[in-house]
This record gives sequence, C-alpha cells and structure tokens, in this order.
Amino acid sequence: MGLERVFADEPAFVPYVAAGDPTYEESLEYVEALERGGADVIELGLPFSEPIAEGSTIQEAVVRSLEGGMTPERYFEFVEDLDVEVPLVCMTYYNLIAQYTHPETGETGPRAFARRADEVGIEGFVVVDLPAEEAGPLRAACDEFDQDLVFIIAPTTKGERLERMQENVSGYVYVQARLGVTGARDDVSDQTEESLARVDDWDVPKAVGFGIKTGEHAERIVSAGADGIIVGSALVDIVADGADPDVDQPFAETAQRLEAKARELKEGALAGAERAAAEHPD
Amino acid sequence: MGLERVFADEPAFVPYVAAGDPTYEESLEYVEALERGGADVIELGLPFSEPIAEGSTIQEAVVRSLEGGMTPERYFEFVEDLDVEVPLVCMTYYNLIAQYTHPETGETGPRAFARRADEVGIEGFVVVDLPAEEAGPLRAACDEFDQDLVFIIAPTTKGERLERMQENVSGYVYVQARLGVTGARDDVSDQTEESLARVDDWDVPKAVGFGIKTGEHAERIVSAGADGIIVGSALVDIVADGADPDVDQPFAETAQRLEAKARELKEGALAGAERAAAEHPD
Amino acid sequence: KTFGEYGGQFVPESLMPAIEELTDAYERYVLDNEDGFMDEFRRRLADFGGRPLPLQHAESLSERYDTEVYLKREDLLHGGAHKLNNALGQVLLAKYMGKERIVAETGAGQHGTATAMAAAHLDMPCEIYMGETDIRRQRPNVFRMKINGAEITPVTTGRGTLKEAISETMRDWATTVETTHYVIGSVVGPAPFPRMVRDFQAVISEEAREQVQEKTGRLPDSVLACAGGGSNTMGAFHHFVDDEDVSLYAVEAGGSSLDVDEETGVAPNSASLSTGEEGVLHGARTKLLQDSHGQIMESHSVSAGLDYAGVGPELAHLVDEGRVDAVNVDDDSALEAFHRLSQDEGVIPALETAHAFGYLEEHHDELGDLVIVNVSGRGDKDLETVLEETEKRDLDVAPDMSVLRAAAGSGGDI
Amino acid sequence: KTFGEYGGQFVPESLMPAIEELTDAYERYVLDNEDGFMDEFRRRLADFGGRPLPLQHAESLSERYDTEVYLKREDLLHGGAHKLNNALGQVLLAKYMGKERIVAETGAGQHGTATAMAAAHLDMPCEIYMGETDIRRQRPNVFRMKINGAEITPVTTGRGTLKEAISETMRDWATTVETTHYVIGSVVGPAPFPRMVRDFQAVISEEAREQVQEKTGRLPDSVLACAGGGSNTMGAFHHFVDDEDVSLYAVEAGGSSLDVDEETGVAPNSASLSTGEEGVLHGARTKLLQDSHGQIMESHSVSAGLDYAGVGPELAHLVDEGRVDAVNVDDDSALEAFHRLSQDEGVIPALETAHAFGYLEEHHDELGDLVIVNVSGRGDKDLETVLEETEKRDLDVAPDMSVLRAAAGSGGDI
Repeated sequence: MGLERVFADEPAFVPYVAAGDPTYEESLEYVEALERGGADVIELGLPFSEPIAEGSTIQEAVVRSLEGGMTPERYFEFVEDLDVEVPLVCMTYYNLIAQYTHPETGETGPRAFARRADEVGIEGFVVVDLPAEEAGPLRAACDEFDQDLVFIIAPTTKGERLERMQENVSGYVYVQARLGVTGARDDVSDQTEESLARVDDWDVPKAVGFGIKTGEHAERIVSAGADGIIVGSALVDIVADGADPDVDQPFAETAQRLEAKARELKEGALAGAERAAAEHPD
Repeated sequence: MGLERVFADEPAFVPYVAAGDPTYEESLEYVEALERGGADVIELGLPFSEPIAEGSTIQEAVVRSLEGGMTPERYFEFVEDLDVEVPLVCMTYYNLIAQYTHPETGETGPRAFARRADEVGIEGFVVVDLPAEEAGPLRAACDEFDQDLVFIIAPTTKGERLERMQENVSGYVYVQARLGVTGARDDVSDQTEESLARVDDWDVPKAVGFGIKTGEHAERIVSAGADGIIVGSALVDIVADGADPDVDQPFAETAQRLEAKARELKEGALAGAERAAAEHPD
Repeated sequence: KTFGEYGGQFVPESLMPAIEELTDAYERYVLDNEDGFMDEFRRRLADFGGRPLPLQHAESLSERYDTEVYLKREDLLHGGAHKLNNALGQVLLAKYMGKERIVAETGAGQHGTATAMAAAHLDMPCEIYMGETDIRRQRPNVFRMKINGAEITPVTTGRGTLKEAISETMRDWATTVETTHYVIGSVVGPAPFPRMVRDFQAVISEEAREQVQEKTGRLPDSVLACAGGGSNTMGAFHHFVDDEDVSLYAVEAGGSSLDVDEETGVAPNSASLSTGEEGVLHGARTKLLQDSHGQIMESHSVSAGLDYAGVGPELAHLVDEGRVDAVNVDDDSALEAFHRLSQDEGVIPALETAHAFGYLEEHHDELGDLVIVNVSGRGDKDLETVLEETEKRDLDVAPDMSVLRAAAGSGGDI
Repeated sequence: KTFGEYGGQFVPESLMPAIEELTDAYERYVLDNEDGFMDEFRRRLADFGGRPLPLQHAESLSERYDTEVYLKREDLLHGGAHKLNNALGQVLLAKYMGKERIVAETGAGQHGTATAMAAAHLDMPCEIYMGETDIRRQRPNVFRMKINGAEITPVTTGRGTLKEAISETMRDWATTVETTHYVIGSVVGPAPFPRMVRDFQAVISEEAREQVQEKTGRLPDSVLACAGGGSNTMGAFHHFVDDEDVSLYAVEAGGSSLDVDEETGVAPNSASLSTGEEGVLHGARTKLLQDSHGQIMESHSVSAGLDYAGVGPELAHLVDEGRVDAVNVDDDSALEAFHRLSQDEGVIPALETAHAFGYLEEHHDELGDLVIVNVSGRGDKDLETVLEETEKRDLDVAPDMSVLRAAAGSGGDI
C-alpha cells in the first residue's frame, strides 16, 4: 500500500521544503535534518517560476532555488542524492510535469514525469494547480507506477466536487485549513474542524495544512481529528534566515533549528493524539 | 487744414516711438531729438497690453513703457510736457479709446478720448485694430474736434474696402509696404509701387511704412512716389539699446543716435524727391 | 457681424480681406452647404471623431442631488475634448477655400492637439504657436501635436503663455494671410469666427436636445457648461436658446477670488462674464477682464483652459439679455467636483469641465428636476496639476496619493 | 471549457468553487441574458462607454497601400482602449452575482484603469495589484486609477511587474473568493474567462462586420489586430471566424528578436503564438514562452501591453487550426507605424496597436483589397516611451522633437 501506511499508527508530521533552497548541498542536509526531527513524509518542492498559490515565504524559497540552478532533472538527482528513509512526495505546478521529457525514453508529459519520479523513489505528488477535473493523465500514470496523487481540499470545496475528489484521491488528502495561500500564522483557523467534518467518511488519512507554525498548533489540529499535519512556511522561514546575509545563522545552526522545529511539531502532533484519545476514548 | 499740410512742400518724415519708453523723462528727450533730426509729424504710441500688430521691437517698447507706469491719462500729460512744434498723431489700439473716461466731464469712449487729445494738442489718430467699418464713432469725434483719422491700407486691401477707406480717411493714408507686422527690414518691399498705385487717385498724401530702416530705403520709397515715410522699429531699436543694461549706451548718446538716424531718414526722403523730380519732370 | 452691441471686426487692415474671404466661405459652405461641405463635415465628425456621443444618465449624481442628472459626453470625442468639432470644421473649410496651410495658437494645448489631429487627418500643413511657459507645463500635449506632425513654434515674448501666443499667431497670419487660415479655437475673435465656431460646436446641443427627449420625453430644466472663451458653452446651449423654459448656466472660473488687483494688473479669476467690463480684444467687442484704463488683466484659474481674459461676444450678449446666467465657482470647488465625478461616476473630467459640476454641487436645488451638464473634455491632461493642487489643499473627497509619492520617491519621474 | 486541446481550469482547489460559480453566472447572465444582464451591459456600453464606435475609412493609408483600409476605432472607447468592454461586463456580472468587491491586476495599467472606471461607475469597491516597477513606469495610469477611487496595492516581489501582480491577485482571490470577483483583463486564465472575455469583447467584430458591409457592401479580405493576451484580437475576430474568406491576422510583438536566451530565461519578444510551446500558465493550457524545463520566460516588447509570456487559448487553437495567421513585427517597425498613423491619419495609436499597422506596412500587398485594422487603443499613455525609444533609433518617419528637449532643458518635467 501507499502513503496511507505512514498515518496508520500515529499522527504524521509532513514537512515541506523547496529542493535546492538555498543551495543544492545545504538543502540535502536540511531535508535530512527534518527526518531526524521526526518527519513521516516529506513534501519536497520542485520550484516553478510562477508560484501563484504560495505566500511570500515559499515564493522567495522558490526564487532562491531557481537562482541556484534547480531544474526538474536536477531535482530528480537531488532525490537520488538524499539519504533519507521516509517517503517523499513531489510538490509542484502542472506545467513542469506537462513539459517534462524523460532523459532516456524521450517521452514527454505526465507519464514520463511519473516514471522518472518512480525511478528515483518518489511515492506521490501534490500538484497545486491541478484540480481533479484536469488530473486524468497524471492519475493514470500514478496508477501505472503505483504512486499516490494527493489532492488539496479547500474550505470552499463542496458538493459534487468533493465527491469527484474522493474518487481520485490516494495516499492522503491535504485539508487546507483556511482560504488563502501558504504561510505561517499565529492563529490556527477555526475552519479546521468544519473542513475535517466534510471528509470524515473518506477512507484516506486527512493531513491538515496552511498556517501551522508551532507544536501547540499541531496539537490542536490533531486533537481536532487530523491524521497528520503539513507544515511548510514555518520551516522555510528557518531556511530563509540561514540564507539571509543580514542574519547571523551558520549552516549548522540552521540544520539544528530545523530539526528542533520538526521535533516540536511532531511532538505537538503526538500530544494532540493523546488529547483526542483522552477526550474521545474509543 | 489738417495733417495734409506737412506733406505739401517736401516729402515728410514721420517717426514713431512709444511714449514713456523706457521712462517718462528719457522719452520726452527722445521725441524732441526726433524733431531736431527733421521729423515732420510724430506718431506717438500710446501703449496697449495686447499689441497684436507689432513685431518684437515695438512689442518690447510697449512693455517697457507700461512697466514705467504709462496710462492714457499720463500719456496726455506727456504730450503736454513735450516741447515740440511738429504735429503729433496718437497711435494706439481701440480698447484704450473705448474705455477712456475724460477726467473732467466724466464722459467715456471715443468722443471723450478725442476731446482730451484735442485739449493737449494731438491732431490725429492711427488706431491699429480699427478698420473703417468700425470707425464710425471715432470718425464723428474727429470731425467734431477737427482731428484727422489716418487709416492703414494693406497690400491686401482692394475693391470696395479701398473705396470705403477713401471716404473715411483724412490727414494722410498710411500705406503698409508689405504684409506682416511692424519691424525694420534689410530690404524694402517691391510691393510699395503697386500699393501706391492703388491709392494714386486719393486726394490725401501717401505715407509709406513697415520695414524702412535706412536713408537709402527712404530715398527709394519716396522716389517710387510716396509723399512721406513712416519709420518706427529702426528708431525704437536705438531706444532699446539705450534701455539695455548689456549695451553701453548712455542716455545722451541714445538721443544723439536718434537725432542722427532721423536726419539720415529725412535726408534720404529729400534725396528721393529729387530723384523722382529728375526721373519724372513735371 | 454683431450680437447686440458685442462682436464686430476689430482687426488690423491687413487681415480684413481674409476676414471677408472667410465670411464669404462661411456663408457659402457652412450656411448654404455648398459643394456638400456640411455633409462632409458631419460624415468626418462621425467617422473620425466618433459622433454621435452619448447623453449618459449619471446615476450616483442623480441620487446625490435628487435630480435627474445627464452627462453630455464630449470627453469621448477623438482627442478627448469638444475642441475637435471646431478644429475639424475649420481645417476642412480651409481646404474648401484652397488654403495651403493652417496656423493656430494654443494655451493648455487642447485646441492645438485638436487642430494638429484635424490637420493630419486632412493632410494640411499646420503650425502651432505656443508660449514657452505653456510648452513646459503642457508637455504631453506638445508631444501629441508633434506626433501628429505639426510644427510647434515656441513664443518667448512676455510670460510665454496664451495671450502672447495669440498675438504671435495674429502676426503670422498678418504675414501669410493669402495662403493661410488661422484656426481660432473658441467663439471669440472677429466675425465670422464667433458665429462659425458656434455653428461647428452646436452639434453638441443638437444631439443633446434630441437625446434628452428620447430618453426622458421632455426638455431639461437646466443646461450647465463651463465657460472660458465659451465654445463648449455655446455649443451646449445653442439649440436650447429658443426653448425659453430651459435655464442655461455658463459656469466661469472664480479662481481664488473674484477681486482684482488693479495695481499689478492681475485678476485671480477668469470670470469675464460675471465681473468683466465691455471692451475690445482680439478682434471683437465683448466682456473683458481689464483695468480702469482698458489694459487687459492677467487672468487666473486652476484650469488652464478657462484662463482667458475675454469671452465669446454672443455669450456676453445672451448674459446681458438675461437668457444665460453667468455664474462661477472657485478653484477649490472645481477640484472637489473633479474628484467627485471621478469617484462616483467613473468619468475623469477636465478641470475646465469640473467647474460645471462644482456649480451643480452648490446649487443643485435651484436647477429643477432634469439637468444636463456638458462634459466638455476628459481630465487625463490635468493629472499632474490635480495632484499638485490637491496636495496644497485639505479636500474632503480627494483620494490618498501616497502610493504615487512612494513610487516617485523610488525614482519615477514621468 | 476547452478549445481543442487548449484552455481548461488549472487553478488551486480553493478557487475552483468560484470558477464554478462564475461558470454558472456566465451561462445564465451572459449566454442566456437572465434578468436582462446583456441588455443592461449593452446599454451601459453605449451610454457610459460611447458605443457604437466608428469604422473609419483611412484615406492616407488606403492611398499609400492601394488597398481600402478601415480603422475600427476602439481608441474612442471611454478610457482610451477596448479594455472597458470587458471590465464593464465583468464588474456588472460581479454585481449580478452579489459580489461585494473587485480585484484585478494590471501591468501597463490599461486594464487597471478600465476596471477602476467600471467599478466607480457601478459603485463597487476595487483593489488593483500592480508591480512596483510598473507603478513607477506607468504613473499617469496609476493616477487615473486612484482618481477613480481604486485602491492600488504595490507588488514588491520579484521584478515588480505584471507576472508578480498576477500571482499576487490570485493570492488575494484565493483568500477572499467568497465575496470577491477577480476581473481578468484578457482572454486568458481558467475557463470560463477566455470565452467570457471574448464574448464581452466580441462587440468589436459584431459592429465592424455590420459597418463594413454597410460602407462597402461586402466583407473584408483581412482583419488585423495586435495580440498580447489576445482580448482585442479575439474581439476583432470573433464574428468573422465563420466567414471563411476573411483572413485573420494576429500580430504579435516581435520585440528586438525572435531568438530566446535559455540561459537567462529571457525572450526578447512576446510572440507566444509564433514561437511559443504548449504549456499551462495562469489557469489554462495554451502557447507559452517557456524554457525547455517548463519555466516561464521573461517576455519583452516596446509595448508594455503586449509584454506577456502567454496568450489566450482560443487564439492558440485558431492558429493551430489554420484559421488565424500568427505573425509578428519588431519594435522598430511598431514605432515607425506609430508615427506613420499619427502623422498620416491624425490618430495616435497605442504602441500595442501600432504592431498591427507595422504588419500592414510590411505585407499590405498580401492582404487583399479591403482590410480592417483594429485600433485597440490610443497612444497618449505611450508618449514618454515613444520619445525615449524614438531617440534611441534612426527612424525615417519620426518627428523632430527638439522643441520638447529645449523645453525640458529649461526646467519642464511634465
């Protein structure tokens, strides 16, 4: 079975960073630090030049990575170079998938992309600008290569669309906690419970993202019923500090802060699960 | 009889300067210098703020005079203060006449203006923007006070208009030598003879103006049949030099230059008359 | 040639033959439609100019004033103001007259741009006189004229503004009158200009009168138009003059004050109809801003296009007759009206036009139930002036311009 | 939702419900005229916008090319470009949908000004995202938007130009989608935008098709329109698409060269139809300027309004089908055409529009006997750019600008 497995026993911590941010070498270390901190799945961003769904934090990460020479092919090399055990999900925008040319077969498009991803061990995809309606070709390729296609459901997703996504989703469902774009917030949306309720009967794990910043957030989200938490901007903020010449944060310290933040979030999630068990004993 | 008398025996030299240019006192001296130089009639400008028919030389004279505080009332005082024997003609624009209020009678308009002019001894008028068609009220006032109303005929004046002006003119007719505005030129227009031919049968003297600059010009114009020459810009240029802080020309020298220029022009006119007599003996 | 005691032909003799030639051409081509002149004029106004132009119901203003307000949209005419109606008419007439060249003067640049456009359209060489100071202040309009292929001759005498440019154009015309037509930009100057320009502009009221009846089934209670020289005013009024129940308001620029300073020769307004005295300027007897000696005063208005010491003689006559009400609003009121129309109706008016809306704001309860306001031009040309003048004042309706200041601070310098 | 293989709805999930709601509204109000939406739209286009607009016979160009050339005068639309057709339609639609707020992005500022005008007219709060660099470059347009009461939010990310502004507007919309409508400015974006914007702009060809038959008794041989995103293009083509004998030319910005620099990610042109590859951008599959990895390239054109890396999907489809010819002209040719139209016809075109006339100049002998060119907008906004770009070049037709330089030298700065 696919990514569902990592949500089976305990709440999963799903961190996001952009591959190659701020450099190829540093980024390898950072991803590994996240695993050490307790990551259960890592959403590894393949940067696209027009990140329309991202807030400024991830937008700037994308720019750093692209300026460092990141390309889809180099991204796959990056994955091969990574020394991690946890499953990896490729998070990107559809044009990079549509344009992809497999270096050996010369095939282009979603199937070529999924094949190459499979070759380097990627287990799933989140494609930000690919709604279920347009996902046919990629869904087929995922099935062929036994990969998961994760969909995001938004607070506005209702009715028929919800059903259509339920049919197409696999691995886990990415529950967007609030409207808007990615970015760490000081509060966690009240919409979370309502959003979770809408996918209550889905048979995939529910991972909640958008705005989670602290262990305390993580605890609240998981205690509200989430099977996992997705955190991007709060981690990328740390990477950004390391890349900022105005902030005195050596490379090793950045990796340590990432690991510590990951641990805080994972522990928050675990605490949330305990609280949920205490409040609603099975 | 009126201004016709000064053209009777020999060609008349008719200089123009703006009253009060550049100052009241200097201007008095300049007018007197022109008489010494041989002026037969003086066209004394009463400056108007919108001198639409003047070239830049006289335009700037008008500005200097107005900035020195010249007004119609002050103009009449100026005429009273002048110590000259030759007849004076007031050259101006119609609005100053239309707006004039007689300081004693309180009467306004052309009759008041003509009355006041008569009081100070002005014998005639040239009103630049008053064609014969609009001249009724001023013509009537001139008749009442026994003054001359001089009209300008242009190279374009033909047919019926010429006849209408012939009926209204008195004193002399101002024959505009060429199209355009006032201003000294290096050549004298070939249109002069043709223009003179058009008024050949008029029973008033013909004075030619526009562009006359030298004694040699004056000679050619008079030998072509003119009864007099009207010269403005070539004289005002000398006044302007005296008023220009960048030109080192003391007041006395300005007056001398004016007198000398006047003499040159008058002598040119006389020479022209001799040439005409020699070429076309009666 | 006259309107009551106003009008006439007070010009130097050298121009009189041209004036007579023009009078003849006006009678034949404009009044009698000889050679189909008027048909061609109207066809070109439609195809090139974009006529007819809408009479728009102004929803927000109507609600604000509890009065039905209609906008006659001359701002949509090609070039952005009513000026083209006249410029196109005169350039076409010059062609019919066999003239080879056009001269014109311009102050704010609106008449110059309209004339340059018309001359380019009709393939007629064109020279525009413009004061040096105005060239600096009205750079975009200078650019538009050059782009249309006109010669621009800077006038350096005096203050380098409109009146010097008028004098200079008269001088050119006096020299070249046999081959050249002088396109006067308003209902001013010697006859036949005031009547002829009015006839070219009268298409405004001709359309508006038809449109208002079509839309409302009746004639308006009032028609408002700003008045500088008065060409949009007469254009907007002409076909309503015989409708005695329609009140006509000529809204002049009250500037900063209606008082004048005789000493310096400055009138801080351009309200010739409201405060001027009869006199003779630029070829016609009319109402003028002049001192007690008859010297013309320097007029002032926040709107360059209203900044003129005279006014059309027919308008002066209609005011004397009591047919037109001469009113005025000050700079502040015009600026506020500029912002109000822009924000509430989505129409950015020329600052000239804004004066009419200032009067509407102040006197809407005296104007009846159905009001037409002539939107004589668009305000794109006035943006820099409005920015500057708005910052000097504390206006209720002005938008916050900090975005622009920030951008300018970081290097912008259009 | 698609045009052949182009189009679609590639947007984040959070926007999909809004897209579905819009699709429903589009079908009901636009296609089925529910509640008289289209009647009100057309009435407002007439009264507020000034439609119908003329189809003008261009006399000088017709003679120059020995081909009858007609100009569809969208430059006379309120605001100065065809943009209002769409902005008015969408803001009105947002009102019918019960939305409380409008957002839009703008690059050159034309779509922003049109949207701000429409929002002011319809009393709808409006926020416009604009790159900081563009705010500096397009100061007059920023001013117009502010004057119309719009909020302007500067976008400081990236290079501070159109693509960053689009991303930022998408982000706003993703956050406020329940109460806000995003007024997309061209025939791009996810379905139903390309079809809906085309329908609002199709009034151009609807009028032109009728007018050309009225004036000449026949259909044209060719229709030319410039193409950036393609809204004036599709507007000018739509009602001719079924007329198989009418050739349709989409004239793109060839910039300084058709070559691209993969290394730096820069395409020195905006010729997506001529040189682009199929891809997915801003919600739709279409032809794009992209590198071999699928990253979007930085496009370039002397005309800011054509400077976009994508193009409308329907246009991409029509080009693939062979129904529309994708052609292009370079910056130099566009600038020359700008000057030529200004001088010969008295119409100052937008630099965007000038590209269509550049193609006419280069290929007039291949276009048949009767050509319509869509004058998509007026060039007032481009004066400073044209001055700058003209001075860099040695163009045959450029006017002498020394008057302006002299005036600027003595202190003028607009």
